[in-house]
Amino acid sequence: PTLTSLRVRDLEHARGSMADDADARLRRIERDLHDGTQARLVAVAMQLGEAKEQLTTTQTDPELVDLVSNAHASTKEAIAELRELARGIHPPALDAGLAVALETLAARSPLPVTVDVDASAKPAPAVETIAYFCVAELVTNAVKHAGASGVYVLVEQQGTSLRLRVRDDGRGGAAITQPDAKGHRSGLAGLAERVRAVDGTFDVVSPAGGPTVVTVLLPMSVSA
Amino acid sequence: PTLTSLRVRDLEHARGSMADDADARLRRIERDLHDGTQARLVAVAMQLGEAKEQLTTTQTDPELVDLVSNAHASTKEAIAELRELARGIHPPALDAGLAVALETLAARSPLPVTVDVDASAKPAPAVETIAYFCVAELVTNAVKHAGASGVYVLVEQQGTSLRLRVRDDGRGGAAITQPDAKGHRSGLAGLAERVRAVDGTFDVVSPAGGPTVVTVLLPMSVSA
Amino acid sequence: MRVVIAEDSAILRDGLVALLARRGHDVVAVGDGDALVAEVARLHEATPPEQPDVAVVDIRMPPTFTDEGLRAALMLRERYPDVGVLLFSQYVETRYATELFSGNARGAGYLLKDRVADVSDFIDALTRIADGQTVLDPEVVTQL
Ligand SMILES: Nc1ncnc2c1ncn2[C@@H]1O[C@H](COP(=O)(O)OP(=O)(O)OP(=O)(O)O)[C@@H](O)[C@H]1O
Ligand SMILES: Nc1ncnc2c1ncn2[C@@H]1O[C@H](COP(=O)(O)OP(=O)(O)OP(=O)(O)O)[C@@H](O)[C@H]1O
Ligand SMILES: [K+]
Ligand SMILES: [Mg+2]
Ligand SMILES: [Mg+2]
Ligand SMILES: [Mg+2]
Repeated sequence: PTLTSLRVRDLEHARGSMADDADARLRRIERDLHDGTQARLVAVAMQLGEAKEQLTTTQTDPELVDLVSNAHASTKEAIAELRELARGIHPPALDAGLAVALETLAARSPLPVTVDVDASAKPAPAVETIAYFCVAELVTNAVKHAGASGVYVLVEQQGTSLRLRVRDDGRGGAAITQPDAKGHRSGLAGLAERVRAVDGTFDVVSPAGGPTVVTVLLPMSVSA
Repeated sequence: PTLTSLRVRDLEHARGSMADDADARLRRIERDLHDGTQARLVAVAMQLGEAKEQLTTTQTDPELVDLVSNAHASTKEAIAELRELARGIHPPALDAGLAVALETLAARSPLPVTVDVDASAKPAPAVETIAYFCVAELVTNAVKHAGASGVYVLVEQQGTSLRLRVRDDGRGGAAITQPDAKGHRSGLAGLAERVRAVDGTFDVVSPAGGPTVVTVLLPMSVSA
Repeated sequence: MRVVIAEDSAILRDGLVALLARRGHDVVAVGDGDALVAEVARLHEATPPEQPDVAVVDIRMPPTFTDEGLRAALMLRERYPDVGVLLFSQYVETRYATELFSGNARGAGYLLKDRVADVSDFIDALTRIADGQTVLDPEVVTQL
């Protein structure tokens, strides 16, 4: 092997371990938040709910009732907010596999989303994560921009690749936009970059009038 | 350029964008926790502190006092726990630069740690993060394993590299151990891998009887 | 006491205002470091002057979310040495504590935000800072 081909091997290895590490770290953060802070806050909310009930039946000092009610409400908000934040870090449903995670995503979406996942495809965890966030952004785009009546998501293995196709029957016009002056990439541009960084391909077909079809190919594993 | 050298360029770019993205994501998570959940919890703790004081002066129902006191205590624990968790995700002091972050780290350490950072060296954020976590693990090791009386940390620029040296006057015997059966890497092995993944070098000199000197070279930036 | 609060988190700012107002203190609140310096200047120039007794200053605030609160606090210490300053942070950053106390520690304090959970102790600390005493969070003490 030449020096350059050794360099290629090293870089592929480095890239794989970086992708796996980053994925593992995010999973661990989600787990820690779930088992630690979220659990504690649920206990606090329960205690405050109880205190509130006792206060409203037995007590008349309105300032005290207010303090406890506000604390109760803020705790519940903190729990909801933390749950959303944790989901953005790593969707817990992914631990049960891509199919479960995508079905959960579909169920939460305001549009009807049909999900069809080939259950025999078993991509590496870091690849499942990328696939999940691709579908999440594409479904969000369909909701925000397409005026679509439905979204269709297909995930299947194709040789050594995982193939995602997300289709909506909306107005079309999706395009990968350039990063802005501050280098901030929009949703599609960020996905395309993230997919290409693992040797995947990201293809958008979205003529005026629609439909919009985005096809993503990912390797089954990033580690060399 | 040959196909292979183009491949090298692409891989270097992919690796750089992956490292920067992962770093930016962790910074954003810490910021979101800080501005969101942590702030909300401090507000809850404040309200419960008020309620508790009012209850203990005006009220005698011990069950109610208990409920509010417990909620108050749990909220304070949740705040402390979340602070530690957030620090592990991304030390906020790093936003003010490596020197500030390392001084804070040194001050928190149970051993005397002397930190000497060349303030003119301005590595990229993702490199500062790697450097920070290297020093953190090496100082922790000195505390846990070395029986040292002090640690000396030097950070300086050397050409296009950032050079870290962490030295303790303890018993020596530090070694990079192989990953265990489950592929879990210990502290030093994990650092060495992370440093090599960005073309850095990680060098441990730790004869029996000491001293232990770990020298790390990192590129000033990972982006190609 | 007359208290000026600089805190960018609305939920904390409102909570602090309510807490202090409930106990009869006079409170104004702003959301960043420049606004803090401007507000203290305005209070000084009012007729009659309404010099604040103490400022409660968050460290990480817009625009850079690093140390703007510390910068503003140091500026207050220089221009209005009679105004007490409490730096108020979610983390203990040793360099910041050292910078605040360097030179003159009279009427200066550094507390973790958690401490507001023990309300009377917190108000007591504020009063002491307003009286020219120095207040240090136990966690800062361990570190210095
Ligand atoms: N499914 C779609 N149907 C119609 N237009 C779309 C669709 N998806 C994206 N677009 C168009 O392409 C543009 C770029 O999409 P992209 O996801 O990159 O950015 P965004 O959704 O506007 O912002 P962000 O994703 O950063 O929140 C959108 O602003 C929208 O005009
Ligand atoms: N500064 C040091 N002085 C003496 N021995 C050390 C020092 N650092 C590491 N060692 C030895 O090298 C071993 C490997 O260190 P490493 O950091 O990889 O693992 P660890 O600290 O035992 O576990 P972990 O870092 O995963 O919590 C340690 O178990 C210890 O025996
Ligand atoms: K120390
Ligand atoms: Mg979008
Ligand atoms: Mg270790
Ligand atoms: Mg702030």
